[in-house]
Amino acid sequence: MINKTVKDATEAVADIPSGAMLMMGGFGLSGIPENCISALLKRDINNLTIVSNNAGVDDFGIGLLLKKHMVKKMISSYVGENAEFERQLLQGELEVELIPQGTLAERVRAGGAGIPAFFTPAGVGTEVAEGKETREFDGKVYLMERWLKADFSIIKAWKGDTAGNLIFKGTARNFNPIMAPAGKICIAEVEELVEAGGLDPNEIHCPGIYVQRIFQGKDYEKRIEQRTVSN
Amino acid sequence: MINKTVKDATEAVADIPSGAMLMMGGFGLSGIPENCISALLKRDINNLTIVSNNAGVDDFGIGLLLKKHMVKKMISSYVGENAEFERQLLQGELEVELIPQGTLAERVRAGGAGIPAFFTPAGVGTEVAEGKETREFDGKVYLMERWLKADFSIIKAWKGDTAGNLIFKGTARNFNPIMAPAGKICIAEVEELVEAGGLDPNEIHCPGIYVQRIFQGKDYEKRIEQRTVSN
Amino acid sequence: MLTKNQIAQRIAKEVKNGQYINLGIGIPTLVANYIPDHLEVVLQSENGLLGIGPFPKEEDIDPDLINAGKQTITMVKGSVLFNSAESFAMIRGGHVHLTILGAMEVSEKGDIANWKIPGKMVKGMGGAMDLVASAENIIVAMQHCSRDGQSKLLAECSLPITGIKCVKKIVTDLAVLEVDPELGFVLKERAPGVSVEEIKAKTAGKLTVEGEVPEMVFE
Amino acid sequence: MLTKNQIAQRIAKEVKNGQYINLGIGIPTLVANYIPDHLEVVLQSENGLLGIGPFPKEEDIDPDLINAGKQTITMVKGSVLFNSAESFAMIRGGHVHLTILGAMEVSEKGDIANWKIPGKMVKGMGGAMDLVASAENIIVAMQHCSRDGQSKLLAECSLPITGIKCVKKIVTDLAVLEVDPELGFVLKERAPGVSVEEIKAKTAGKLTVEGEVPEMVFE
Repeated sequence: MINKTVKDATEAVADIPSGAMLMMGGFGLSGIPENCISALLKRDINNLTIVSNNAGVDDFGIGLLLKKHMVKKMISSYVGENAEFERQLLQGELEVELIPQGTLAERVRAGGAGIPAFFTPAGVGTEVAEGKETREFDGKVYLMERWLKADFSIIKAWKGDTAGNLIFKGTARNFNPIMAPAGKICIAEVEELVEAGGLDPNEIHCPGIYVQRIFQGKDYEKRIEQRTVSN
Repeated sequence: MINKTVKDATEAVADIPSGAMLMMGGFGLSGIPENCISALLKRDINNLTIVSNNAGVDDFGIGLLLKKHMVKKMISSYVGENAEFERQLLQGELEVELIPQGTLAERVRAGGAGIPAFFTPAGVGTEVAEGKETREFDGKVYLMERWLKADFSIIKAWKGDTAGNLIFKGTARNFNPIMAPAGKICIAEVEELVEAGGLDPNEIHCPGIYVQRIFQGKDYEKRIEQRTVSN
Repeated sequence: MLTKNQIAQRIAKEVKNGQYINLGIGIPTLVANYIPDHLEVVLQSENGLLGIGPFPKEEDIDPDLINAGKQTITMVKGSVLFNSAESFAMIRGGHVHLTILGAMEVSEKGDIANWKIPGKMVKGMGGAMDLVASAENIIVAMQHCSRDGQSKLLAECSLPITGIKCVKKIVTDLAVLEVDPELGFVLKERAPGVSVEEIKAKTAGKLTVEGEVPEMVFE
Repeated sequence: MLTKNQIAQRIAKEVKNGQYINLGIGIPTLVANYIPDHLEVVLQSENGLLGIGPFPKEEDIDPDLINAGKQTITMVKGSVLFNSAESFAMIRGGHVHLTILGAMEVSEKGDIANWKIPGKMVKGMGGAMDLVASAENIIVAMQHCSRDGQSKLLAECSLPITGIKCVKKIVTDLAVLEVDPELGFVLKERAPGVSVEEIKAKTAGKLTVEGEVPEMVFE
């Protein structure tokens, strides 16, 4: 079986150039590639375009890349609470493109699946539809949306094997498996890396064919945004 | 949790009317809904349109429905070795629509996912493209294909729970999970039915939201088409 | 006038057995507290879970298990996890029966505005545009008027809209209204102690009142 | 002239380390037997498996584990199972690097015909149209001529085509040829004992011969 293992996050992100288009998995701070973000912070690159459902918080996740002015443009569905993000946006230092979450997910899926365009009802009649082709099918109006691809997709899984097969945990799955095939190079960091054959072929969420580099990450903080408990 | 259990195949298929559009899971004879096919054979209905990758063999699978003249039209990618199928086709008793396998899978997926149309490169320049819109994206030509939906999708899984969540085994997965959401009513037969909570939420291949009826099947024959062994 | 909890309580009466439901952030989240125990329903979280359970006990908190509002949650028996494309395939494909969400404005045609205020920082629409374009039944929970007394039930939305002709029913602090393509807002129930006249005065869009309008009843 | 096994053996030389490969039914299936052990490649079965292993021993036969030719198979370490939509997402998305399949006819532009003969029962294209429209590299295994001696390498396909301008290389019982948009069939190697003249005579489409054409070497 093809071995996709690299040593660590530093090696995994070493060749990402300035101006690259990146996809990064995660929903809020859940399931984000913490090790790769740390390694990217040590690289002297900028003008990145990042496709990610959210933009992290001021001092964690993608927020750290924003603070270092490494990001030119964010493509997201919800950019939430992030004061530095807001400051850069208002100052014109940062571009943001907001996309309905389901359209974002489907555009990413289409990018990986070789579907250059598809139709969705989301956003019809809204400013999201501006400049887009609309079309009626069976009496309902839809927008045509294009695929979304990236130079690198950077994702985080729970378990992985050396062949690149991945299993996620809980809702940390989110955008991670669908971003894998949409990047020319997919970098996967995992909490636990096993030999090929160590995962049940029937329980894998993301086939290794989509993953070019894999490594076992460390020191996961897994910060919680809204700690809510019941009594 | 919502309980989707019905008693058996007879109850599950009792209200399928003549002229219905059915999707049936399986690849060759692997992963076909054997119990539902048997129950359908006892119903006095005809003029069915069946979407299925293959058409069974003369004396098993969908071939049995063909033999009883219950089928008006097959929508498939490969209809294989089936003498009765060929006879009916040549006699004009049966219609057949052949669709590239990947286009079939994606049209079914689109039907379940609320995507009325999408673009694919498969079939460009061939007779499959006749009458279809073509369009160039990024220098490559694609065909527009429409979603495919059914009145009933009839599928077979390995394990299921009363909430309709399904797990498949081996390559018997094939079209089964993607047909579930494409049918207005999805009937799932399973080898082993457990209570809701009896399956790991992280290991489910088909979410129960797509399944309206589920029952534990029996007496699976699982006939093999090409028994090949190594020494 | 209804409290936020009473709005949630009234909306809970719209829930039917066997439904898959997506609850938005704010008042809609409170609806879960009022769904009667005898109804079997499943709550969807668009970040990838069917079968949202209660908030966890302190010792059961799992950072890998959150809802769309990024709150730590639990699962119920029969839950299932999936990716974001599958989640919105579920929504777009019409498999989620009922969406309950908040709004800044609703028009008499059923248009909804709830994602953007010009001049203010725009945070994004999240999954709202997908939800309102897809669900067969959409109920809005909102205040009838803004803080400065302006009606939020309008002839046309003044804010950028989230979706067109999608809202079926509205529960405000003053009333329950249905949206009809011909009749506009159709008054179905009044909050206890609120008169039809007050609702008329506070509804800027076309309002239709047919016969006696009953007061809401809370058990 | 090459045997079917020799055609497969020659095609196996085109395989590169780290490739994901889809092998069609017939001669292409035989290619698996000749891939050198030091190359790590993964074979895809479009019915939902990456990592096809050898045929099972009698006692290990599992009816729930078959390849696209409906033969019972096994898995290798690191295999993964998936549904049909995912399988063709993989193919269409260009993740499968190499497709090897049979053909009835190939044109000098790289068009391929391999699914339908007018007047005969049509069995269907299966996954062939998706495969030829998607893979970055497509190699055809075929006989140079039909049984009655007609060339199958033509200016234009006479049979209904499976895909256009997609075949990159052809290995026949007589020769190895590349397809070039300008030069047509470019002769790269001759089967042992087969002359350039014979190949010229048996190739109906445009054939380009540049310099000395080496004989194939089999270890």
